[in-house]
Order: sequence, then structure tokens, then C-alpha cells
Amino acid sequence: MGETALFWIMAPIAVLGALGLVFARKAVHGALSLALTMISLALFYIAQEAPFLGVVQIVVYTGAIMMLFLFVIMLVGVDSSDSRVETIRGQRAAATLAVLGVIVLLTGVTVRATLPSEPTGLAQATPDGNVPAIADAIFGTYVWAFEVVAALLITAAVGAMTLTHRERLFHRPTQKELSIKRFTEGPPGEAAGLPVPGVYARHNAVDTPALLPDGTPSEASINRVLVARGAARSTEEFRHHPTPADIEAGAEGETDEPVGGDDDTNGGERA
Amino acid sequence: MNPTNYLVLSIILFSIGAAGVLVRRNALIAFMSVELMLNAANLSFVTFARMHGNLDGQIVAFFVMVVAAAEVVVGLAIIVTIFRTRRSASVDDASLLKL
Amino acid sequence: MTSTLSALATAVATEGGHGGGQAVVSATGVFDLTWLLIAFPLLGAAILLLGGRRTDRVGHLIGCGASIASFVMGLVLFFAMLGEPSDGRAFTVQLWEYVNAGGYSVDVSLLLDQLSMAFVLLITGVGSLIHVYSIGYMEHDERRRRFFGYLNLFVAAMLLLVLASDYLVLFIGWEGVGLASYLLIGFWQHKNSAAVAAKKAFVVNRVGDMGMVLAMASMITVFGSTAFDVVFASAEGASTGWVTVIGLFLLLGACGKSAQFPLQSWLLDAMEGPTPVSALIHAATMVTAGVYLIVRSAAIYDLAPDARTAVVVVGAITLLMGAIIGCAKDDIKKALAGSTMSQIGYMTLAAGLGPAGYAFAIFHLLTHGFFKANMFLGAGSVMHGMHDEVNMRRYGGLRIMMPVTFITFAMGYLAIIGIPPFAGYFSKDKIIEAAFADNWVVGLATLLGAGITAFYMTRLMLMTFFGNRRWQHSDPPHESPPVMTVPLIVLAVLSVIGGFGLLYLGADIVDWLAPVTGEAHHDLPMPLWLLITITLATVVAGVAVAWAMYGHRAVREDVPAGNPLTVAARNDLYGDAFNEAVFMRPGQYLTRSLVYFENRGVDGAVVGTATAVGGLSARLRRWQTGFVRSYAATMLGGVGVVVLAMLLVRLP
Amino acid sequence: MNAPTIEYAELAPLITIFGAAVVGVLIEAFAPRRLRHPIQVGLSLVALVAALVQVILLAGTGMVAAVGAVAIDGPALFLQGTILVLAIISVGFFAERRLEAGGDAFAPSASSLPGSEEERVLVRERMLQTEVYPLVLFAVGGMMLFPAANDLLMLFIALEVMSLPLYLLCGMARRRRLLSQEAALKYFLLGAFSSAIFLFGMAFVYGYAGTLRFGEISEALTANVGQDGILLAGVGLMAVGLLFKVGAVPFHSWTPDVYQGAPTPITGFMAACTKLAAFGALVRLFYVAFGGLRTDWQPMLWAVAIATMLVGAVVALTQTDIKRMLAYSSIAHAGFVLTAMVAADSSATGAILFYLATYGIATLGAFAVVTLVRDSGGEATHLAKWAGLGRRSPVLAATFALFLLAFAGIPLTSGFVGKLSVFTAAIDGGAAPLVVVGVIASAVAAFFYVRVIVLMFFSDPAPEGPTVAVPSLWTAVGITLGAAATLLLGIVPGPLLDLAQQASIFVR
Repeated sequence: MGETALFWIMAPIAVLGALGLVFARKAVHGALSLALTMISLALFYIAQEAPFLGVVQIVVYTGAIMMLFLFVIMLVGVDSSDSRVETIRGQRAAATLAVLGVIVLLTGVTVRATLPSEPTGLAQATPDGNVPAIADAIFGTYVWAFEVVAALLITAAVGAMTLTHRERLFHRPTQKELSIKRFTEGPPGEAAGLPVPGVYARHNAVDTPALLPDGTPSEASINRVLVARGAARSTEEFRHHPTPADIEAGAEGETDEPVGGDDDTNGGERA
Repeated sequence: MNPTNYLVLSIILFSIGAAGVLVRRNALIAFMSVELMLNAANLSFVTFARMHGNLDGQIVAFFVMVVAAAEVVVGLAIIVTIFRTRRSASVDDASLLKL
Repeated sequence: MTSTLSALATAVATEGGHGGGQAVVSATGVFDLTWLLIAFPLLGAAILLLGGRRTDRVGHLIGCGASIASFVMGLVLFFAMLGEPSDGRAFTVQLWEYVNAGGYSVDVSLLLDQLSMAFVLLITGVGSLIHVYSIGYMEHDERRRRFFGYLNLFVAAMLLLVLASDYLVLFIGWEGVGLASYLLIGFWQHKNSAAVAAKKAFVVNRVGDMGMVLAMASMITVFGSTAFDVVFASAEGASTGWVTVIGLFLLLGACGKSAQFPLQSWLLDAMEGPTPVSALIHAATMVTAGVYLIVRSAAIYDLAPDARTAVVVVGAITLLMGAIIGCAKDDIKKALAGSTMSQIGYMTLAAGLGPAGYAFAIFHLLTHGFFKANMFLGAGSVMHGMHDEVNMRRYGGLRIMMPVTFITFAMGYLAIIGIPPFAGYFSKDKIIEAAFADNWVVGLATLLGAGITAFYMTRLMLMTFFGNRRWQHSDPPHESPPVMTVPLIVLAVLSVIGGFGLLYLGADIVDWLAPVTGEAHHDLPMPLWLLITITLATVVAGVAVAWAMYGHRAVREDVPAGNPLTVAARNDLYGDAFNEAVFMRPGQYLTRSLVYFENRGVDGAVVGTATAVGGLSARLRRWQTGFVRSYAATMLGGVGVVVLAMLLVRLP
Repeated sequence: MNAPTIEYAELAPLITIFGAAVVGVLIEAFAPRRLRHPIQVGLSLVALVAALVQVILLAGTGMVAAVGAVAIDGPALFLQGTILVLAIISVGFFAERRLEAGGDAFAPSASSLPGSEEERVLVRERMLQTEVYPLVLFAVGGMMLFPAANDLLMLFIALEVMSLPLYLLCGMARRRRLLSQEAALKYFLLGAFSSAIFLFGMAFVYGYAGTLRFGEISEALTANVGQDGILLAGVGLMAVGLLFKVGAVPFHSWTPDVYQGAPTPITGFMAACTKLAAFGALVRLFYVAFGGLRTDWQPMLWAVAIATMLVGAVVALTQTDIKRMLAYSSIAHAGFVLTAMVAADSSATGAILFYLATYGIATLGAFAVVTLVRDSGGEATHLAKWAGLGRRSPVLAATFALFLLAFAGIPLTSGFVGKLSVFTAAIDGGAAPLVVVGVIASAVAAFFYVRVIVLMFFSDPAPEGPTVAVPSLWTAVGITLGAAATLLLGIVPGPLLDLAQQASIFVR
């Protein structure tokens, strides 16, 4: 009686979970629905005198395998969702037809078969309980299968390593080595590191070259990637070209700063 | 309880899994659908094991889980590789080989 | 099981169960060495083809040596065979067991009897002459060694074909000669036409091979074996329906290899190969394999009158068709090829007449081998002297420049049109007699064929060796070197005395073959002298018409193509115009329509089928969309079908 | 509980292979990089040869080993031996390093991004992906186990052991890596799909018979009245899984795509060995376990065989890529083998074994030739590029022509004898109409084989055509062996036919 109730409660949930997998737009939702189905299946296993399998189902399948799926989904992009538009002509119709055909055929066969209305049950086959009996079978009758499965697991590990693991083939210099190299090989001016970008009078940003103490802008202060992308400001923009008027003004005394250069005080702190 | 109920449930789950392979573009979902099919088969095995009163079906189900674990690793590795080169996990995008 | 059957076969054969069966005994003494016949040329081919450039300088000598060695071996066996009693001349030599799959086994064993002996001598004898001739003909070809390798390969395969004692082993030789022919037709592969012709020969021959394969499959189904002895012995016990089916399948195979209607189209194109090839393979030997097959399968055809009728009809159609095509061609080799078709039609027709005709078919095959090889080599000699010109409209008056070629060619010419006492007279006349004895219509067809043969061969002769000179070369045509003319002379001698010799000197060919083919005497519906007179009169008429059209007037260099009215208006000779309107025009139309049919009809059928299959292929190919989901859908559909199929079987 | 007895002597070939594979994995972990390639190649060859010797020593055994899971009998040993021979030749092709300037056919590192700087560096440094060899050994182990499996569980596990490494290997091509990875994805998804179907069928068969052992299943076939539907559906579903592996229509669609995308030596290995193993398993399952249902599965296999032969032969006609053409040809050949299989005559098994052996050798050779015809982009697989190859490299073209003629079943090649024996078996088994279809399909097939021969020998070479690379001894020896065997088995097939016939008794 209890089993019947369990079945009629959990079976629809299992089917819903399965449908969720097929209809969810986001892969994460699909994976979670599948986990739901698997947990219901685990309950069915336990109900059908297979407690060991029920536990393994939850621990290995739902716990390990589905988590692996989730990891990969994260890697691929959690947010990506499938468009609902079918691009292959006739695919949905063909799929529906084929799936319905298979359901009808197989269900027809199963329902028509004269199966015993009550199962024999495993009480006789497993006098010492389920787990010892399974252990007996795995390490007795099916020991060769058990041994061969090892090949499968090694293959999986080796395969995953070959396809995804990038071995570091060349020695990568450490920070210490880099700094020693800078001192021994680089120009003495760079020994203390490159100048930090940003012109503090009008800008304070990575796309702006630093002005060296002599007032010239330094190209080395800007990230090369920005230059390559064309996102950096030209150093020319900041080069100071003294005009005759400037020289004259400079001779009069440094009172007349250009307009807009007043925020010098804000950017005065050098890190 | 009548084994037929479990079997019909397993057939339905199997077919839904097959449908998933057929209609879902996302390689991960298609692959999860295959896992659903394997699970459905396992349910049948467990049901039949109980029906016949021998453990063989449960043993098969156990080994299927092991095999599935290995298969998942390999499959996900292939999918990740494809994703890294194409930035897409859609099986429809992988259709250069044809005719 | 097989051994019991073969024991049975031997028993039946000893009793003379079917047409002239004789006891087949295991070979002893010199006959044990029959395999050497094949081994010599095979070894030659192996040395030449695998030896690489090292054998370049002596390649042609090795090739000739292998062929001649085989011929000498043939002669030794022949004389040994003469020493045996006339009904004890069949020997088998078992070499090794080829296939033993389940209840079906095939031995590679050779059968040497009177029929295969005749072929062995023809193949090795004419083959050796052609090898020698090729030394001169291919002198300037840098791939001569390879050419000789292929020729040796051909000889080996052809010998295997005629010496096999099992249809399957015969089929291996059959495919072997096909391969050699294919390689040799396309030997000058730099010519696009040669490549196309090779392809066509291959394609058409596959249709014939299907016939062979189906015949063998039927034999396995009905008799459980393809060995000659078992098949022939058990043929009598089989239903007429099956025997007829086997006979028809074999006929299809024969049609493919022997260029008989409706599979004749490849032969004309095959002339793209070097001329010695045309002489050896596409005139003297390979194309007669179909006739050999039918005669060898006498025991089957004896029991299947319907299949025999089909053979006669095919032969009659081909003989007329070939002759008419021969009239239309200006290319000397193609005219000869048409003639070959026609002559093989004669043989096929004779073979279809049953025991009354088998021996005559082989007789004509042998004499044809002599004179046709002679003429082809003569044509080659002409081409050699004319800088590879093949168009007869550019020849003319060559008899003075090339006297040896002319005289030898003339012998062949007289032989083919059937002037006594040249070889063709005896053999063709016998066929015409047998045909008349069988049926008026068939007889008339052979008679008409003889007339047309006389016409087109005279035309060829006149256009080439007589009349005005239509060639303009700085260096005039020259006679070929002795290495080429000596084989011509030998073949010319054979063309002269071959018929008479085979019929009256030593053993009569008919009696010689009787133990294999059986014998049947026929009653002519008219006195023999009258038939001979009518035949000769027809031949003379053919010659006369040709003389009137080509010997009398200058041959035009361009191809006359005006419409008949214009021609008649321009032409003062109303007699000619009349001739043209009454005889030539219908003839030309017939010719044209035949050529058209040949090109469109049969080829069309082949090409059409190919196109249809190709279209289907392109359509099916589209299923391969590249989408893995479509594939999965196909698979799931397949699952439904498979499961349904499994369930449906139990349903009724 | 009693300790199970495992017949180590009889299982020695399998243990050797799996053991060597595991050692190979350890070598990957511990051996210095530069030594890995020679060690792996040597190890693989030694293991394969040792296993072959063990198989030969076992000849004549007829027993069930490993608590009933593995049958060591004629068909199993014959196929194991053949697979090992083919694998030895294949390893030679994998080890070929002259064609790619120091590299082999595999990506220097399957994990590097195609076209990346890293890949360029790896190519320049002549790095090699040596994990290939242990993976191949695992696959060989699975293939050897597959036709020997004597219960359903073993059958399923062997199927996976054989398939998983192949899925991985398909994606490791050095050139055209996107196509290669796509092939791996397709093969994997469809393969997993088919094994799920297979497993479901297994569940139904178990549901009917209540046992996994083939022998017990065959005894149970008449027992359970009223449940036939379950059994038949199960047999159908299981057939689908196996027909997928042999590439029968309508489960063939992966074949051309995967064959084209995979690295060519792997394609050859797969085309030859997978087909052998899968047919061995199919025949054992259907003859031993489902032999009593013969009349039920025969009509279904008739239909599949006809569709397979015709689709394979017809679609191959319009292919323009040599690898795809060979793929369709392999589909057609699966159909030819099915004709004998359908007949289920006593001589059928021997004929199938012989056919598979000869087909495997010729296939391996043909794909090896494909690796040699190259242009700047790697292998030149487009048919148009093969035009006039006979003039540039007559020996190579002639060898390829020999393999094609064997595929076409022309006399004096092994293919002819093979075809003859399967067709004879089919006729004996009362499947004459099937043979007629087979002959027609062979005739159609002959067209496209000959088309290639004509193209090679009678067409003008393309102006910028491919060159024929000079291979190292590895490939040269392999191709020579293949060609010699093809020719020799066409002229003197007797000994091997006898061997196949003697080996055709299944232990039950």
C-alpha cells in the first residue's frame, strides 16, 4: 500500500523532472530537474528492495555526476539559454512522431505481456540483506566485469586529462627572477619599475601617459594592450611645446596657469 | 506492486530522454538526456530484478552507474574542448561535416 | 557431397549422357605439366611489370619468349594428345583447392581437352606472332616493356579462361582478360579518347559480368557447385526453367565479352588501343571468349532450346548490325571492328544451332582468328607507314608502296569474304549451310551478311590499296620492317590454307571436336551445290557493288554529306543516282539509325541507368545534413521500424 | 562465499593488453617527455605481439572463462587474433613521424586551442600526444573482449571500453582540428544514444529471461509464454545498438562524418577493428543467445541488410571526399556481411570471419595510403586532387587500386573470395534474393571504386595537385603487408578459409 502511494506521488514528479530537462531554456534548470528525477528514482530503488542502489544513485549520480554537469554548465556560461526556434526543418515533427511511436510500441508490448502481478521479491536471493548479496555478486560472479570496468575509469581519467589539462611545458619565471633580471639586464632607469600612468593635472586614468619629472610624457607608462587596441591617449597630446608667448609668460613669473589645470592638488599623491 | 507500472514509467522516462536528444541544441542538455535514458533503463533493471527474484538486474544497474560516470567524464571533456574552440555548446553549430 | 557428384558426373560422361561426352581422366605424364602453359606468360608478366626499368632493354624479348615458350608447350601437348585415342583426350590437372566455404568448394584445376587444345594453339600461336609484330610496332614507345607485360598478362589470363574446369576459375580468367584489355585499351592514356574508351569497355563489361555472376549463383543454388563436371552431369536432372535461366545468364555474359547485341558498343571504341592489341584481344582471342563459353556450356544449351533460340537471334542481329556498321566507317580499324562484331555474330549464331553448329562455330573462330589478326596487323602496318593515319579517305593506292602488306592483306580479304579455297570460305559456308538447315530466316540472314561483308571489305580494300593517292606527306608511305611483315606473311599463309587444312588435312576439325561438342547431321532444304552457288553469287554481287561505288570512281577525301536530291541533280549518271537512291540511301539510313541506336539506345540505357542511380545518390546524400540531431532522429525512427518489424513477424 | 575462479591462462591476452595500457598511463606520468614516444610505441607493439602469441597458443580452446562472462572459443580467438594483427599494423601507422615533419597524425596537445600561439610552439618543439597509445590499447582490449563477451553485462561493458577511447581519439587530429573535434562530439553523442538504446533492450531481454548469460537466455527462449513481446522488443533494441557500431542503415549516419573528421590512422583502425569486434559480438549474441528466435529476427535483418547495401553503394557514388567515399563503402560492406549473417547457415560464421579479416586488412591499407597523399594543408582528401596520381606515383596508385579492387570484389583479390563466401553462405541459408541485391549493389559499388582508379590513371594531374609523401618504414611496411595479404588471400585463400571454418564453432 505504501509503495503504491509512493509510486503515484513520485512517478509524476519524476516525469515532471524529465520534462523539465527537455523544456527548460536554461541548462541549469534542466540539470536541477534531472536531479529531481534521479532522486525520485532513488526512492523507487529503495522501494524495490534495492537500498544499496538507491544510496549509490543519490551519492554517485545525483551527488557526483550531476555536480560535474553543473560545473561544466558554469564553465560554459550559466546564463546562456537556448532559443526556442527550431532551425532544422521537420525536426520537431519527426522527433514527436518517433518518440510517440517508440512509447506506443514499448508500452503496448509491456502492457500486453502477462507479467506476474506481484514480483517474486528478493528475500530468498538475499538472505543476509541487500548489500552483502551485491558484494557477493560483484566480487564473485561478476568479478571480471568489475575488473574490466577499471579500464573504463582509467580511460576516462586519461581522456579528460588529455583533452582539457594544459601541461606547463616551459619554465615560467618567478617574480624574484624577474626582478633580478630587471636589475641586471634592463636600463638603470627602469630598475625601480615603470612609471605609473595618469597625468595628474587634468586626468587620472590608465589611458593617460605619465609625465616624467622633466615634463615629457612616458610611453612606457601605458599598458601595451591599450595601445594595441587604440584605447590609449596619444603621448603627443601631452607633450609640452613651449610657444614664444609661454616663454614670455614664464619669464614674468609662474602665476598664470592654464585654465582647467586647477585639480593638480587632487592628483598630487603618487602611490 | 505490479511491475508494469514501473516499466511504463521507465519507458516514458526513456522516451522523454530520447526526445531531449532530438530537440535540444545544447550539447549538455542532450547529454543529460542520454543520462536520463540510462536511468530509465536502470529502473527497468531494478524492477525486473525484483520481479524475477534475482540480483542480476541490480548488478547491471550498479555497473551502468560506473559506466555512466566514466562516460560523463569523457563526454564533458569533449564538450568542454569543443566549447573552448568554438565558444558554443550547440550541437547544431558542429555541422561542418556533412553530405 | 561434391566428390559423389563428380563421380556421378564421370559415370554419366562415360556413358555419353549428354552431347558427345567423353571420360575425363586425371592427367599423367606430359599432361601433368599443362599448368606450364599459364605459368610461362604469367612469369613473363611478373618479370616485366615488377622488374621495373631494369628490364626495359630486354623486355620485349622476355615477353616474346614467354609467349613462344607457351606455344611450344602447347604444341608438345597437342602432339601428345594426338597420340591418345580419340575419345580419351580429356585430362584434368588439379592444382589446389581455391575455396572451400561450407558446402561449396572450388578446385583450381585445369581441363585440357580437344576444345581447349584448339584455343590454346590459337591463343599462343597467334599471340606469339603478335608479340613478335609488336616489337616493331611499339619500337618507339618508351613504355614498350609495360606493353609487353600487359600482353603476357593477357595471354596468361586467356589461357586460364579456356583451361579452367570450373565456371568460377573461368570467371577469374574472364576478369583477368578484362583487366588486361582495359589496361591495353587505355594504354595511350594521354589520349583522352583512349581513357574514355577504356572506361566504356569496363562499364559495358560489368553488365556482362553480372550475367556471369548470376549464372554462377544460379548454378550454386541448383547444383551446389560450379565445376563443369558436376554442372553438366546434373543439368539433365534440373528443371528446364532453371537450365534456361542459366543459359540466358551465360548468354548475357557472352554478349558482354564478345561484343554481341545489345552490349556491342564498347568494341568500336576499344580500337583506341594500340593495333596489336586490337588484333590479339579485340579480334582474334578475347572477344571470342563468349563463343567459347557457349560451346563449353553445350550440355546446358542442349537442354534449353529457348536459350539456344535466344543465342541464334542475338547472333543474327549482331552479324547484320556489325556488317552494316562496317559499311559506314571510314576509320580502317573501326571498319574492321564492325567486321569482327559481324563475324562473331556468325559464330554465336552457329553456336546457337546446337550440336549441328558448335564445331562450325569453333572452326570459324579459328579461321577468323587467322585472317582477322592478319588484317588488323596489316592495318597496323598501313598506319605505321602512314604516320598513324586511320582515315581511309586519306589512303589510296598503297599497294605499290607497301607490297607485302598489300598481298598479305589481300589474302585475309579473300578469306573473310569467303572466296574458295581461302580459309573463310570453308568455315563460313559451313555455318550458312547449318543455318539454312535449321531455318530459312536464319539462313537468309547469314547469306545477306555474307553479301554485305563482301561489300564493305571490298570497299575497305579499294579505299586503302587502290584508286587515287589521297595522302600528302613529305615522306611517302613505306613498307614496314621484317619483324612486322614476317608475322603478316605467316598469318596470310594460315588465312589461305587454314580452312582447307583444318577441314581436310590430318584430323578433321569437326571430328576432332566431336567428343566435346557432339555432332549432328543436318539436311539441307536444297542441293548443296545450289546453296554454294547462291552464296558465291551473293558475295560476287557485294564485291561488284563496292567496285561500282569505290573502285570505279575516285574516292572523295571529304565525307559526302549532301542531300540525295542535290547529289542527283549535280550528277549526270542517273544510274548512280538510282543506285544511290535505291540501294545506298536506305542502306545509309539504316546504318545511321543503327549507329544512332547504338549510341543512344543501348548506351542510353546504360547511361540513363547510371544517371538515375546518380540522381538517387545525390538525393539520398542530402539526408546527411551534418546535424547530429537529425542523425539521432533517423536512428530513433530506425528503432521504431526495427522493433515493429520484430513484433510484426509474430503477429499473423 | 567462495572465491571465484578466474582462468588466467585463457584470459592472458586480455590481461596483457589491459596491463600494458595501465603501464602506458604510468609512463605518461613518470617517463621524461622525450622518451615517452619510443617507450610507448615499443610497449604497445610488445604487448600486442605478446597477446597475439598468446592467442595463437590458445587456438583450439573452447571454454567459458571468468565465471561465465567470457567465451574463449573459435570465433572469439579468430577475431582477437585478427584484431591484434590489425592493431599491430595500426600502431605502425600511428608511429609514423616523417609525414608531418617530426609530428604524427595527432595534435601535439589535444588540449591546446587550435590556431593558438601555444599550438604553434608545440608544433615547433615537435611535441607529441603520447597518451594516444594507452588509449589505443584500452580500445583494443575492449575490442577483444566484445566478441568474446558471453553475458549481457560483459557485452555492455566491453562496448563501452571499446568506444570511450575511440571517442577521445577521434578528436585528436593534428590538422583540421575543428572537424576532428566535431567528429568526436558527433560520435560520442550518437554513440551514447545508441548504447542507451542498447541498454534498454538489454533490460527487456533480462526482463524476459531473468538471466544475463547467453546460454541461459537461449534456454529460456521458449519458457515464458505470454511475454514474447518484451523479448522481441528487447532483441530489436539490442540489435540497434550493435548495428550502430557496425554502421548499418539506418544507424549509419555517424560513419561518414566521423571517418572524415577523425585522424586518418584512427579512421583506418576504427573502420577495420571496430567493425570486426562489433560483428563478432552481433553474431555471437544472435546465434548463441537468440538462435532460437531466428525466424523472428531474420526478416528485420533482411530489411537492414538490403537497405545497408543499397544506401552504402548508391550514396558513395556522389561522394567527393575519399575518406567519406571509403566510409560509405564500409557501410556497403557491412551490408554484405549481414547477408551471410541473416542466412544463419552453418557455414555463415566461417564466411563472416573470413570476410571481416580480409576487409579489415584492405581497409587499413587503403586509409594508410590516404595519409600519404598530401598537399600544403595536410592530407589531400578531395577526390579531384587524386586525378593523375597514377602518373606521379604509379606504385602507390597501383597499391590503392589493388585495395579498391578488393573492395569491389574483383577476382584474384581477397575481396572476391570474401564476397563469394558470404554470398554462398547466404544462398545456402536460403537468402538468394538478398544475394541478388548484393550483386547489384556490388555492381554499383564497382562504379565508384573504378571511378577512383580511372581518375588516378586516366586523368590529367591537377596543376597544383598533391605530392605523395615518402613515408618512413612504419607506414611502408604496413601498406606492403596489407597489399601482399590482399593479393595472397585472393590467390590462395584456402588456408585462411579453412581456419575461419574451423574457428566457427561457438561455445555455449
